[in-house]
Amino acid sequence: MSEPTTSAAAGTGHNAAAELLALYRSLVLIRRCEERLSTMFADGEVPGFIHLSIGQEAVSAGVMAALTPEDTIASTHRGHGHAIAKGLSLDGFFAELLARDTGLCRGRGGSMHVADMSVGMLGANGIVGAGLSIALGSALAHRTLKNDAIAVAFFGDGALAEGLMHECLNMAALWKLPLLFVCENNGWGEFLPTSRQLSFSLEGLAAAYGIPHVAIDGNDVAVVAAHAAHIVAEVRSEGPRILECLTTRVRGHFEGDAQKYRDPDELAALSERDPLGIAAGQLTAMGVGEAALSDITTEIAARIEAAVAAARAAPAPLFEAAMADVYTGAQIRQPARQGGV
Amino acid sequence: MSEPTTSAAAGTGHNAAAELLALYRSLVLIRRCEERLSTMFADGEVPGFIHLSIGQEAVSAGVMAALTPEDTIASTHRGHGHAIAKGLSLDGFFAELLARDTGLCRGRGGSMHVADMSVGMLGANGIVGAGLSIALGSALAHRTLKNDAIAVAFFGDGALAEGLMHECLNMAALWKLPLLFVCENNGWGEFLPTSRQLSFSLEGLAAAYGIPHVAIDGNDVAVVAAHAAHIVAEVRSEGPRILECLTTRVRGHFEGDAQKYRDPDELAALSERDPLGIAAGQLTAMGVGEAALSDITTEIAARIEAAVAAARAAPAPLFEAAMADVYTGAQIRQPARQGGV
Amino acid sequence: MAEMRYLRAINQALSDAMAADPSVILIGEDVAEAGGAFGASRGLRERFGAERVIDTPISEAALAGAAVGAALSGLRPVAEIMFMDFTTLVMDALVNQAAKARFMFGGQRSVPMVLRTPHGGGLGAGPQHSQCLEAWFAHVPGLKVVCPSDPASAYGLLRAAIADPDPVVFIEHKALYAMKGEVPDDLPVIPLGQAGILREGRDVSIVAYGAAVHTALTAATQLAEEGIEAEVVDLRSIQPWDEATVLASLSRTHHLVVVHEAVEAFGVGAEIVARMADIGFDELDGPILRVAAPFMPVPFSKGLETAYLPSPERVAAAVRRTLA
Amino acid sequence: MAEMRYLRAINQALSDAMAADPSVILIGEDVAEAGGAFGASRGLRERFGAERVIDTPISEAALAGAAVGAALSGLRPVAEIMFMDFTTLVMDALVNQAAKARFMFGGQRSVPMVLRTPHGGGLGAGPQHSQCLEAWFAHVPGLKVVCPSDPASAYGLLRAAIADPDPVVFIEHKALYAMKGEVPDDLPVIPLGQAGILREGRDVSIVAYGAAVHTALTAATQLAEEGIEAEVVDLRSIQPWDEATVLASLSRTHHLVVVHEAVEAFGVGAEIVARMADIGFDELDGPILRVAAPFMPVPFSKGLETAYLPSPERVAAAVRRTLA
Ligand SMILES: Cc1ncc(C[n+]2csc(CCOP(=O)(O)OP(=O)(O)O)c2C)c(N)n1
Ligand SMILES: Cc1ncc(C[n+]2csc(CCOP(=O)(O)OP(=O)(O)O)c2C)c(N)n1
Ligand SMILES: [Mg+2]
Ligand SMILES: [Mg+2]
Repeated sequence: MSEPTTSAAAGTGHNAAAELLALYRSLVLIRRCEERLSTMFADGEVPGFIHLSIGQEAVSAGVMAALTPEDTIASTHRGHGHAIAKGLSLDGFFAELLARDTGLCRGRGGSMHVADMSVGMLGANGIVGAGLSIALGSALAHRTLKNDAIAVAFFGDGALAEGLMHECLNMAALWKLPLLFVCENNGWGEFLPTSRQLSFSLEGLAAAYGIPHVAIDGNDVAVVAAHAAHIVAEVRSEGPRILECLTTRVRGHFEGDAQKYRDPDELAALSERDPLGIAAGQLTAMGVGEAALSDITTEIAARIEAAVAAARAAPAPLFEAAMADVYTGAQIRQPARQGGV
Repeated sequence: MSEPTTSAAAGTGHNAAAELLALYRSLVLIRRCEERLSTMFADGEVPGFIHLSIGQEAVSAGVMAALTPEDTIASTHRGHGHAIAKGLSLDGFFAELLARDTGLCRGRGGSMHVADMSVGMLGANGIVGAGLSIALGSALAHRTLKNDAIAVAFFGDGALAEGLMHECLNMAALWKLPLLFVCENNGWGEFLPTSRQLSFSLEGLAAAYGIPHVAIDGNDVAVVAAHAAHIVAEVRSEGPRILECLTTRVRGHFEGDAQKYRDPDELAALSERDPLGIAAGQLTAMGVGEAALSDITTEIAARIEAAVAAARAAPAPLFEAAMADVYTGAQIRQPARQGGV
Repeated sequence: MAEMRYLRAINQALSDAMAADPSVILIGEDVAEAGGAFGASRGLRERFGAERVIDTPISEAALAGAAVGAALSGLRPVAEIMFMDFTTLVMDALVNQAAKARFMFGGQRSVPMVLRTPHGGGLGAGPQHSQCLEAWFAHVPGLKVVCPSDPASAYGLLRAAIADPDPVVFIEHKALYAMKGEVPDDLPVIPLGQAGILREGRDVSIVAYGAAVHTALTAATQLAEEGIEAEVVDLRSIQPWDEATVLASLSRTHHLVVVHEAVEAFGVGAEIVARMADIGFDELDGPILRVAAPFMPVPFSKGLETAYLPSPERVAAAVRRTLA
Repeated sequence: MAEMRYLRAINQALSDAMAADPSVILIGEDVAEAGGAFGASRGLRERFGAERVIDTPISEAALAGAAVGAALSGLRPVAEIMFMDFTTLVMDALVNQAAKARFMFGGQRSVPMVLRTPHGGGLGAGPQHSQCLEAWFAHVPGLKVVCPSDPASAYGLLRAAIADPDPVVFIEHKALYAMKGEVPDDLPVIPLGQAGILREGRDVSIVAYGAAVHTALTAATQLAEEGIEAEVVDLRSIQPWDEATVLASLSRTHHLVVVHEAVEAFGVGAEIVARMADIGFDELDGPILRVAAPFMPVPFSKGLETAYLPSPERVAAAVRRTLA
């Protein structure tokens, strides 16, 4: 695979700065959403458990910048960033996390199942690895329907050990599907470093199937975007590719994880790799002023507050409506309601 | 991995001939058993469906020659050869295939489930790939129990596409288990060449996990035995290895398969690679007379006829005994018998 | 009316569905070039092309998951799993993905896929190639489960399953593939969820599905010689199932026997009995009995397997017992 | 008597079993260093070493299959699957291998393994982290299925499960982990297959297992205020289940309600009802009712989930209805 020839970070002109600023906006949007959720989770306002993508925003922002609305993505338990960057309804997102009837999933899915089919976001997933085969099938559909779209499977490094990984890599390569595999390698699978879960590197595995693989700094959004633009074009015309993004899991496995199992020095060093810090630094070097950045932050904060306020005001979902939606448009028998009690 | 330094075929002395003759006996035993089953199957005497290992005998004979009785093997749907070479009771084998109460599985398993735990034969398997994780667990047990035994997983090239393959290769490498992977690569998975099922070679896949791999002529029993002796020793002391045996599926996927989907020339050429023919030729070249070979054949034929006769004379299994054996030694409730009818 | 084999009816339904809707594709092991391990898709690759009839590697989990992803992306995949016993490998795709997607994504999109698979014994195929596992799927909200007993319903139900917006597990019986039966010339679609009454009778209702329907019919013929008139209900769909038809029949006969080849314990029959023991309680003049497989794996030996499978004699005995 | 939490009882049972038998090992994701996602194996790696408490990669199918192979080779593995929803990935190992090995190999060897896994809702964990799938396993000949409702039975049944020669699916309820209960000082083993009567009563029998036992007990207290005396039977083992105790209770009360958190349709309750509608038919003075989850995936929202889960009110209403 040839290397990308342009990079927003490498550029110096007006365009490069504008592109990076757009990516920065995406980073900030994801970060502020996650931080807002973190606060609300601590306040007991978000039920269930949530896995935040703080520290990994550049992967979502960079890859999604290369996709069209027709392209589809399948995501993971740590899916907020993917969903937000793919452009899912922000109101629908917060309403879902707060379990409202106006949520994208009408309060039935929550954090691990956010989805917005209208923008090709085929769903976060509570089952490690499951998104791989969903993306595989989506890519197959794109090719059969000849609609020029591609599918993207996001997965963590822990998912590399699942059998489905192998089956999907093999089939994607065999059928030359328009499928991009994006590994978010943050070094951890729950509470164990993936170095103790894996006897192989993704690079080595990729070589077996002959799928071109590249490993990049997943915390530099300019780098991610540049590679993604290049690779997505290849996937569209030639077939499967693997993009491995080296990144950082900042807030532990799930929100509330104290990460006692982690080296404090390692944790402390994470801030140096902060995707927002890196991008902000690059923008400053390009001459973008502090005000432009804080305007973005302010604007996004307002946008998020509006979504939160709307979600808070929204009604809770109704049980009967949920019951009626298990099958499509059918009045199905409800055992516990009819003869029963 | 270093190469084996001795080979029975390469040797010229008395020992080499004696060793090869012992391997030849194993080949003949498997072949004659399969042929006997083939006839009985055609006569309607063997129920269900059977997958014969004709053309692949050298893998079983050669690998099993390197194992101790404490070593365990997990096998496949095409498991007769493995079972016979591991030394399972021949009477129990034929009785099982003829569904008798004296069968190794008391007539409950049949061809796809022959097993003889007393010789470490953990079972043929009707589920492609399933033997892999059983062998993985067996290897783990050997290590935990520190009994110096190894486990061997046999599988076909079609099984390479199963997710379990990846999971087991990873775990075996990660934990350096005493586990030998033996792939019988006959080029086919049912009715489709595996070249159209796989985007990778086993060699390439093995490299990803850092598991030493060697591909050999699986139809030359001397070659298989020499490599197996060497590799089994490595597995016992160092950890997992992969032995890929290039071999030939002669009688189709299952007995009765007319193989119309196969190139007639390819089928006709199979006889040149006949493991028995190759070994017989080597023995002749070593000066072993025709009589010694035909003595083996005669003796084995008699042994098989005795097993067949015993099986034919044996009683059918009893339903009540089977019912009582679902759980260990328990008098369990039999729904259909008690209150029911 | 024309005579057609059960296997041919399935082949015809696949063919007609593919001709009617270009988004229907077939995917599975050996479904394309070989035309299916049992021949269900014979000729379809030649007719519809390799893009729509797809041979996969031996990777059940991924092929089933791919069907879900394809169904979410505009296709109507019909996946084949060669033996129902191998559905153990696709449970996640079916249960956690296909079944839940519509509901857990708030109704944004449905998953119009069919998973075809043959169940059942009688061929001496042993414990890992003979199981009837339909109860698992019927227990999963979001899945539909269908099991036709003859060529006409195999055709009609498969067309309905493929047209259905939701995931359907379509179960065929290996031992029925060669069965011949009358099929109406216009090949009607049979709606999911509707049972059929194959024989009317006033004394007892026998409810069955799949191959067990024929066991029930044979028992009914034997019972008629004793003057017992059994009504035989072919359930056809297991989820949703036609409890109205079963209740109506029970209300006429006041006695109920349920027959299937799956293991009795925690099997499909348990739900039918449990439901009727609630909403049909006042109609019951005798215990509701089940005739099904005992609690053991499907054995290989012919003798064991015959004793294992439900027989007309056991059905007749159950009828006599509930009438006693 | 000492007070102990449910989670601690499980930890103690694992610890005692490992101390008593060196062939017992633990295997699963995050069971060793992290001590289990819910903490069930905390401290055990430190006590028994990394050779006997083994962290695996995220490879459920292989770890479950490895448990089968290890059990056939001299160990007694206790495998953990982090959420019961993920058992979709280990069905082949459990159903086609573990359950059948003893039978299909002619009784040559049994498979002494335990698969521990938590089921159940109440934590807002959503459709893929809350399911109760025990009916699947109870339908599979060769597997045993256990589901304790309190610390004492969690300890006693887990010891029995680990000592058992056959494969046992041991189901814990996430929402019970923090529950405190009295545990006898000598920590008795509780045999598999035996139910317990937690409350005696003459008017109606309520049969439940797992967390639903507490729903039943609360309902019984409410009903007592109306003068209805309910007998509450804790099934404890689902396969084999104690039909003698249930029948004896039904024979005293002549009314039966079955409660569980799993989906009602084709759930565990169906088998209990079906069995009692046969062997207990003559004892019945009212319909047998079930109170269980409706036919929908477990929803995320607290309000939906609360409406979804069986409540004491619904149990009480069912009791009133069968008594009416
Ligand atoms: C099939 C399955 N097994 C286990 C889990 C529990 N689990 C959730 S996330 C996770 C770790 C995943 O690691 P990785 O893929 O690297 O993603 P990360 O959390 O690092 O983003 C595990 C084991 C699960 N949800 N699904
Ligand atoms: C899980 C599973 N999928 C599919 C099958 C059907 N099947 C039996 S053998 C076979 C081909 C196996 O090919 P390979 O592993 O190369 O073994 P060979 O038959 O060539 O010896 C298939 C697909 C099965 N038994 N189990
Ligand atoms: Mg990770
Ligand atoms: Mg092969």
